Amino acid sequence: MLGSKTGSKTLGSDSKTDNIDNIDHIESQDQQIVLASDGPFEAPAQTFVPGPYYAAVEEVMEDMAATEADVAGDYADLRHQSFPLDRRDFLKLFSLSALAGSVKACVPRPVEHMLPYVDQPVDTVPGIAKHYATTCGECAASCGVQVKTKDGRPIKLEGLSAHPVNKGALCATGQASIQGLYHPQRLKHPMMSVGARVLEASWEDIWQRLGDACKQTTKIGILTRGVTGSVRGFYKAFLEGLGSSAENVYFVDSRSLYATVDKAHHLAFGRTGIPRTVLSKAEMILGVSSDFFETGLSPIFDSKNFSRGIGYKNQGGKSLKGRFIQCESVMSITGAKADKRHSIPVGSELPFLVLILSHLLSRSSQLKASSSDISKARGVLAVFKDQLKGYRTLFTSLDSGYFDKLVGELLARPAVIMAGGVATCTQDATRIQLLAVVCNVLIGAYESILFTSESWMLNPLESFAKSSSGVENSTEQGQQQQQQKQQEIMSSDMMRFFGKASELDILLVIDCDPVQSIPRSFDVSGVLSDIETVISIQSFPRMVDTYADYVLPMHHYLESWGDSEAYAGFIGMRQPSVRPLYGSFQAEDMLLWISAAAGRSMGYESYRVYLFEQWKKIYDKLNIADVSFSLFIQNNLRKGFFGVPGKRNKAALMDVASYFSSSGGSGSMNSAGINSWSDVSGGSLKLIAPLDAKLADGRHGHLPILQEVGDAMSTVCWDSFAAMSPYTCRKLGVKRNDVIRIRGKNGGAIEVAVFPMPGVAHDAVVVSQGRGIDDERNTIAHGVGVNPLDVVSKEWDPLSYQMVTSAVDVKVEPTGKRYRLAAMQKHNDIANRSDVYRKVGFSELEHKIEKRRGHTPKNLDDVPDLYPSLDKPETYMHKQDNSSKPGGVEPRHLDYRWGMSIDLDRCTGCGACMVACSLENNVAQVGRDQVNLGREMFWIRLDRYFDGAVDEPGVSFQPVMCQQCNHAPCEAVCPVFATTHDPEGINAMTYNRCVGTRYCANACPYKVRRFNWWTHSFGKVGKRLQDRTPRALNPDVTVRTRGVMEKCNFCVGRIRDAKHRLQRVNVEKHMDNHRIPSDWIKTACQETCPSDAISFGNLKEPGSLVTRLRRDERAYLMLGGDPDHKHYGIKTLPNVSYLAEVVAEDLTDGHTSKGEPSGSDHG
Amino acid sequence: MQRQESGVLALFKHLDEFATAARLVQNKSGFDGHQVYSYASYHELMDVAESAYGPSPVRWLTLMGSLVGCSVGFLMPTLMDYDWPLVVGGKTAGLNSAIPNVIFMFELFVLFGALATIFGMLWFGGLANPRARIFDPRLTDDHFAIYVPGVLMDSEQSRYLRSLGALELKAV
Amino acid sequence: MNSAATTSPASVRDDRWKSKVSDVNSGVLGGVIAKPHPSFYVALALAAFCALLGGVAWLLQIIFGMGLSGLNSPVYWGVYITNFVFWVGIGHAGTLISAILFLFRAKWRNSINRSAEAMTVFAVMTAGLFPLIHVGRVYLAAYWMAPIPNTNNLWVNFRSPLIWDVFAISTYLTVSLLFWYMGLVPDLASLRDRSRGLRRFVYGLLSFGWVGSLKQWHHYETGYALLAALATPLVLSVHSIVSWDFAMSIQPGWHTTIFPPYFVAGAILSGCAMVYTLVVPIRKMFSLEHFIKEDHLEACLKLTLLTSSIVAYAYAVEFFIAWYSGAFYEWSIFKLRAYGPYSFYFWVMVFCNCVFPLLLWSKRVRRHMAVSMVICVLINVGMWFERYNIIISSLVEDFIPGSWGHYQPSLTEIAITVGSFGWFFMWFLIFVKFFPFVSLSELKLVMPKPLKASDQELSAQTSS
Amino acid sequence: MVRCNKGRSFRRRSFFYMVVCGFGVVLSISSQAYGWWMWTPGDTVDDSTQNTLVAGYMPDQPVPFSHKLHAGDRQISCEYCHSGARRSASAVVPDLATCMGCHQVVAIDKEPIKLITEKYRKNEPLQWVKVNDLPDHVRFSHQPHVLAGVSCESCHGEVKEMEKVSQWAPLQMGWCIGCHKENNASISCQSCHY
Repeated sequence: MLGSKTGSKTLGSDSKTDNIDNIDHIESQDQQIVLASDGPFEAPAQTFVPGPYYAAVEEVMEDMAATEADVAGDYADLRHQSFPLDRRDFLKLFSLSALAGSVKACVPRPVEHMLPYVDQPVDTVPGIAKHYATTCGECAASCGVQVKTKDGRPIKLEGLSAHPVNKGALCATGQASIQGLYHPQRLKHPMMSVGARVLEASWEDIWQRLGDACKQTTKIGILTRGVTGSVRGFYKAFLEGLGSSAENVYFVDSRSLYATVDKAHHLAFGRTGIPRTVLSKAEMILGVSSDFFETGLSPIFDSKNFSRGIGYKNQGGKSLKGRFIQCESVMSITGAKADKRHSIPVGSELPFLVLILSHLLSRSSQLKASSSDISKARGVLAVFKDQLKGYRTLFTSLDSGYFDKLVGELLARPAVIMAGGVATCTQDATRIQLLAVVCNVLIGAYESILFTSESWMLNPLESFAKSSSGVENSTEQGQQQQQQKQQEIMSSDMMRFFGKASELDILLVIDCDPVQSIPRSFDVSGVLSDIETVISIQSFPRMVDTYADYVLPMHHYLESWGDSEAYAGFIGMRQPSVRPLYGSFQAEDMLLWISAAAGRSMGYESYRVYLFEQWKKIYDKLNIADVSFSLFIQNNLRKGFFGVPGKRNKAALMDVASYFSSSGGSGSMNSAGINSWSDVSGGSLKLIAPLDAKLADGRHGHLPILQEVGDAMSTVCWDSFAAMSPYTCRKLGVKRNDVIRIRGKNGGAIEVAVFPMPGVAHDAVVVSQGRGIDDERNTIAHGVGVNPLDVVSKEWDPLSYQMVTSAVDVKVEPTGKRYRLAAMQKHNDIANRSDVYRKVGFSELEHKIEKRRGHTPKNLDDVPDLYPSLDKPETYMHKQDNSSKPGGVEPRHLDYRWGMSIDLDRCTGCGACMVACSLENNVAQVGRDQVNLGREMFWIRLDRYFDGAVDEPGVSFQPVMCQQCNHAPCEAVCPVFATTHDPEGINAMTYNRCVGTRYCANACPYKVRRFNWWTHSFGKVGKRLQDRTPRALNPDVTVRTRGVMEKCNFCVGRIRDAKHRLQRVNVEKHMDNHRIPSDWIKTACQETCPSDAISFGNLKEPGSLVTRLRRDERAYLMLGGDPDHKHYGIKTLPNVSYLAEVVAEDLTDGHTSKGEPSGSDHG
Repeated sequence: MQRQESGVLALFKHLDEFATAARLVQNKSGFDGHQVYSYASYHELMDVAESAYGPSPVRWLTLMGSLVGCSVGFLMPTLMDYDWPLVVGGKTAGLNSAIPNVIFMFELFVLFGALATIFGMLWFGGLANPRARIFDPRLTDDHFAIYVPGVLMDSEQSRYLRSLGALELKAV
Repeated sequence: MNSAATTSPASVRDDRWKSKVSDVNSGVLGGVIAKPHPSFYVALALAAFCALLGGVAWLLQIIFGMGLSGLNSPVYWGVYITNFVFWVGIGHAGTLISAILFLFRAKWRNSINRSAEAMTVFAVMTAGLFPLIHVGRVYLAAYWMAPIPNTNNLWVNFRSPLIWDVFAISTYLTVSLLFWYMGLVPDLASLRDRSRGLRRFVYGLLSFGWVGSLKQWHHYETGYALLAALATPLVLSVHSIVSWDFAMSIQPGWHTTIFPPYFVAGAILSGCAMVYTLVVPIRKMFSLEHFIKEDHLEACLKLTLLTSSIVAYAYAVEFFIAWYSGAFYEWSIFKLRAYGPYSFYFWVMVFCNCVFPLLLWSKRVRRHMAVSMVICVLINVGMWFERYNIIISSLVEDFIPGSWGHYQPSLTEIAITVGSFGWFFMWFLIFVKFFPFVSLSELKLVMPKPLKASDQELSAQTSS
Repeated sequence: MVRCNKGRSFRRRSFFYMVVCGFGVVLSISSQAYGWWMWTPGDTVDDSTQNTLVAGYMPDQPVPFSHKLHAGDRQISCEYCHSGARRSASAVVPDLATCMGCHQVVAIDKEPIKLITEKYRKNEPLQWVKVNDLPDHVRFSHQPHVLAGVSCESCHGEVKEMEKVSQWAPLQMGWCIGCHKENNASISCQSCHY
């Protein structure tokens, strides 16, 4: 067994004491990552073949077809909510089926079948999970994913712990992507529109027709989202093979940050490439509307590094804490995490950076840049010398002394300025980046934090029009010469698409939805209608399908081969981990067949062959003689990645002042572009339409868990909302849930309910993208919210030619209507409750640590107890007999007490834990109506509290799951022992014993128990189709029926698996280990946490990380009072402890709370 | 059908006369096996009953039942707890958590006591008798009566009863 | 025998009796239960309809799930538990009136104790339904919440207040049922003797063959007194245990030591008010004015007034302690109760339970049946809202602000609540129709004794 | 004093009390039956209830496989075919290839063997009927039991002597718990339910 071999290795690592800071080493090394067998995956599977081994035949039956009819009328009005049964349901009750269902309980035993393999693969044991390494396909960050499959079905995704990008973590979207695999509404058949009708077609017919079409023309183009890796070359080869040009590949993506940052660096250094940002090396971050935690370039990478660099740490008794100051006009979770967050007017990022630049240059002696760089920076500043004064007036709360202090901080320690994000997609987007580049050069960030010359990030939006060969040719040669030429051919694919695409005869739209993600004013549909043949290759129905002549189902990324090259020279490999579920094909294979049908075969049997050829090239470059290519590939497929880091010379700053000259769309650069307070009261606001942190531009809208997790700041789920400053709301006379109408200059209007969001700039109205999908085939997203892009006019950023979605002038007017937003959290402030969420001042903490030094460390468990026998064996053992056979039986209970520690200083509120937990534990998504009633089912919830001034609030996130109290108030009250205390400290919930008195949930002071108000049907969430079929569920966790309580159980299934593994190791190695090494078990939330905020382990193991964190000076128990002063709160003695957030007190503070902003027309 | 003993039923209407009569016939010869009937438990009559039957043994049954209930109320939770000693809310099983047993002791004390009382009342009252003889419907309305078995209408006993104030004599 | 006793002051009070012992059976039973006023049938039909409505709602809830209620997180208990506590509380007055007042030999009890006992039985029966309505899996609850052997080899959790409840409520239901039925036995014999045919057979069966022999009365009286003695502590224990459902959890607003006496007082208050509410109309419907006299009803109102003031005191003490203890969470809840989003219910509760009953200090009000009736109905409303207030306002906003919520009863819950009233009244009205509404044998005891002397006196009066 | 016919009234009354007691007995037995027969609730994943988890369930299988012949007479060890028992939750029903390992040469002329040979050629799995079926809320794993030395027979009975396999143990929770208590194995609820 593979497991046992590696198991013994990890046993040894047990003795290694972990440092808090090298959490990197706590990685599960025992993944049975097995090479995907090549055979079956490429075989076209016309019909779904049941997986190899199922406990019941029902598990593989497609029972969704019956329910699809029920979906038509979708969106229930809330007025019926008090009686959540509509007429149809009511009639259903009296139908025979309901009656049959109610008496079904009395029918005799159902016959269950077993389907063994015909020929069981050698490395497969039914019931034991197999893991595949692959690369996430949801965004260009390309995190490594470990797919846990059981009986041939992927059941859970985890981050690859050895992967350098995500280091074991995965974001909410990555976690949720497995729901996309099983989604019942995935495209299953090729469709073809003949006249006005859409027909199901046979594949042969499709190839025939497409081949014929391609024979007739060479004007063939591909529209796709931003990608890296071999597929770029493949697209090029495909088009060139058909006689078209590589320039007809259009990479269009809503994540335009790649393009703007790339462009800025191109302009600044004369070469493309996005710097790899290693925040762990920074001690000071100035964020200017940055959103690196949620929609940035590589959110997980940044979160991991942020928590190590900026997060509080105690190294050798010395406290360290970086600083993060953010100025932004939206309220992002990145801003929420900032030590100090300032709200600045919409579109004032550039002025802000100009002021930073001017203050930086005033300290020229301290600058960490060469004199030529400084002089170029002076050149930039010179452009703004007239406006400088006006800029200062924009920031009423930040005086020049503040800027000076800020700059002082930037220069005093390793610092970086993170600028721009989805909220700065203005006409200045690239200039902001460019200015940030200049500032970063001045503060020396390119020396230590931003890496452009080794393993830099590649731009997935890099146009083929720019450089002749996408990936390889990132070298310096020829860049200078080409620069002028590139300017002429308009470097943005986006702009080129609108300029030239209508000339095409055939357009393949692959895995993207321009209709949803590009503002209507750009008239994508017009462009698509002009093209004779539009082929939409999607894995999920997209709005673009309406305009397509052919809709071809493609694989989910978990079914595909592929690779990515997020960082230069670093190849993340993608391999299928499941036999295709529906009649879909790999998109690239389809291109191969199209070209073959057109008589111009590319010469590859499949894309996999092409891919292996590309990998072979890299292998050849590596020059490894003693490893054969097949072995090389096998080994690396297990790992999930390979490559040699790209390296190039450093480049010097070029003269960039000219790009700031006022010509060309620099209207918002002066203060006249900023809406004044009186404009605001007239309803003139600026719309910011950022990408949604979870749904992006709507690409992930069909994933119910992402819809359900909702927005972290507002906790609103399943809806769009307009976030506005409470003061602005007051000015406009609207309250929460009031519907406003937002009118754009282009004549479009949307109606959306208001959520007064503290911290949003006074002149901003923020509506996230990703909703308003008007496609009935996508029942999860259909009718959810509105698309703010409807009011966005056709505007470009004049440097990178990306569309403008921020700081759009709009008129806002109340409609008088009301609409109830489904917010999970009804209350926003902490109501002066000091032992719920704790913050501790940095110096106060140091003082406390100093005071404690030499004394016994903090002990949260030292609580007087009426029942001192709790820890004794006879309390739990039926008979007092511990002479168990060595190794023979399971490890003994009393060797464990499971505990968890949550570092509030690290939690960013990204919500990945909620998604991971829900998917691991088969937690149901309930839909908007039920959330509105307060019936969400999350086992781990994210409480969000605002504090401080309404216009510049502090925001705190607190993940709350079952605290696993040792004196659990919930246990004692259960009349039937459905919840009892496990000898290992876990509060065990036995679903099948539960009768649903709900007393435990009442008694729980943390309110973490969740009740199954309904049997959450397998195919639906509310009335929307969903993928809770048994095959999409985790087979290791019981699915709860209605009337049963459920809650977090510390992923006890994983604990049990580890125990069984230890037992196997003990038996096979004749050992007698009693304790599971702590790195064998990771809870789902812990494993996926991008900022390592959650630690889990055995509290009885003195050296374990969680034990030490429980004794940390910052540790406290929720509602646990102050044990140091013999005050024990409600004395529930949780096994979950929290680490207080550390507040850096010596922060530059130029701000005073001011209530209503100055310049108010109240005088 | 069981053999019904014939006898004489003397009906009274006034409590004072009847109470005296009941007391007088109590120890008088020739009235063996007589029964006294009333429609309500007047004190005067209860005093007669007290002297005739002595204190009711129902009390002892009640006590027994209650004591049994009390001990069951203690033993049941304790033994059941030890059968599978589960820890809930930091409270270990069995005697460690015996305080709530008081509740069961009390409740079962009352319950078993009440059941025993009812049982005793029925048992000693000869009740749950589906073939009880109903001499006269007025007996449960507003008439008292003394029934003397094995006596004829024109016997000495009848005359004696009439002398005690019986308003009506009936052969039954 | 002891004629001095019969001319005691009690007989002076008895002057008000216009009827004699011999009128009782014919007056109450008539031709086997007097023909009621037509309004009775209207009331019965209405009650049955409501019960049916509630039954359908419950069935729906069983089929579709608890989601049909308005319950949510954090308000896991709502109207159902409110109803449970309310009905258990209603049940209390019956036992109080029949058992405790029996031991205290309060004579006014004898005319209304039967109705109070019946009310107890039906109220507890209704209350007993609510835990079943309330649980998520009723089909398992009934089985697993009793300590009977099962395939899991797992017993119940004797440390759980809900199990205490199971024992307390089932004991209470059994004992009050026995007590009520025991009192019925002689009256059933009366009914048997007045009826013919099938009725006679059924009543005969139900009366256990009671003949009224002195021996039977002897054991009966002893047993009755013992049962009264056993039932007396139940009056205090049942609602104490129900209150521990709340007091034993650490929820602020619930975790209070005053709860047991506070709940018991509240229960008696609501029970007395309910007795009054029930007896007054039925007394009219069945023309029982001669037997249930105004004195008796007034005594009931006095008891109501007493318990109302106890309850008012409990409210005040609760608030005082919440403030005085310095318990932050507790005090927050209490502020919320009075001023928060659920304050309406709080003030309804205060006014109905503490303010309006003050009118009963006036004898004129007590004697004015319509006004008293309104007050009693208001007390019932107030007591229902007291439980609602205790349950909901403590749950909506407890420790962690992040999990605060709101609650609004759903139509299902309202239908089931209405249904419970229908269910209760339906049984009560059926009982009234088929069983004697006043205890015949006990009523006769408090009426003028049928003495020879008084009889002659009476005949002399009538002849003159 | 007061005469009463003790014998007769005693009989009458005892009849009444016997009826009452009989009613109580019937009630408790039927509640027991309710528990044993109707409700071993498994209404979890597929909403199906595993009502008749009683010993003796002996369904027909697609192939009349005789454990008596294989495990008894021929003495093939259990884990030869059920190879997962030692390392997986599932004991594993053997793949057809395992059957074919022998039956390419052994007894190839018999009807059932022809059937499985045919199936094997067509790459079709056999659809066995599950005999020992636990409710979906029980997370049973073979591995810890086998490794702790629990013999197969202690739960599956003398399969070696079964021509046609039937359920031997009641597989009720109480039965599991009894063994766990005896052997000092974990009786924490979470050992099997989560």
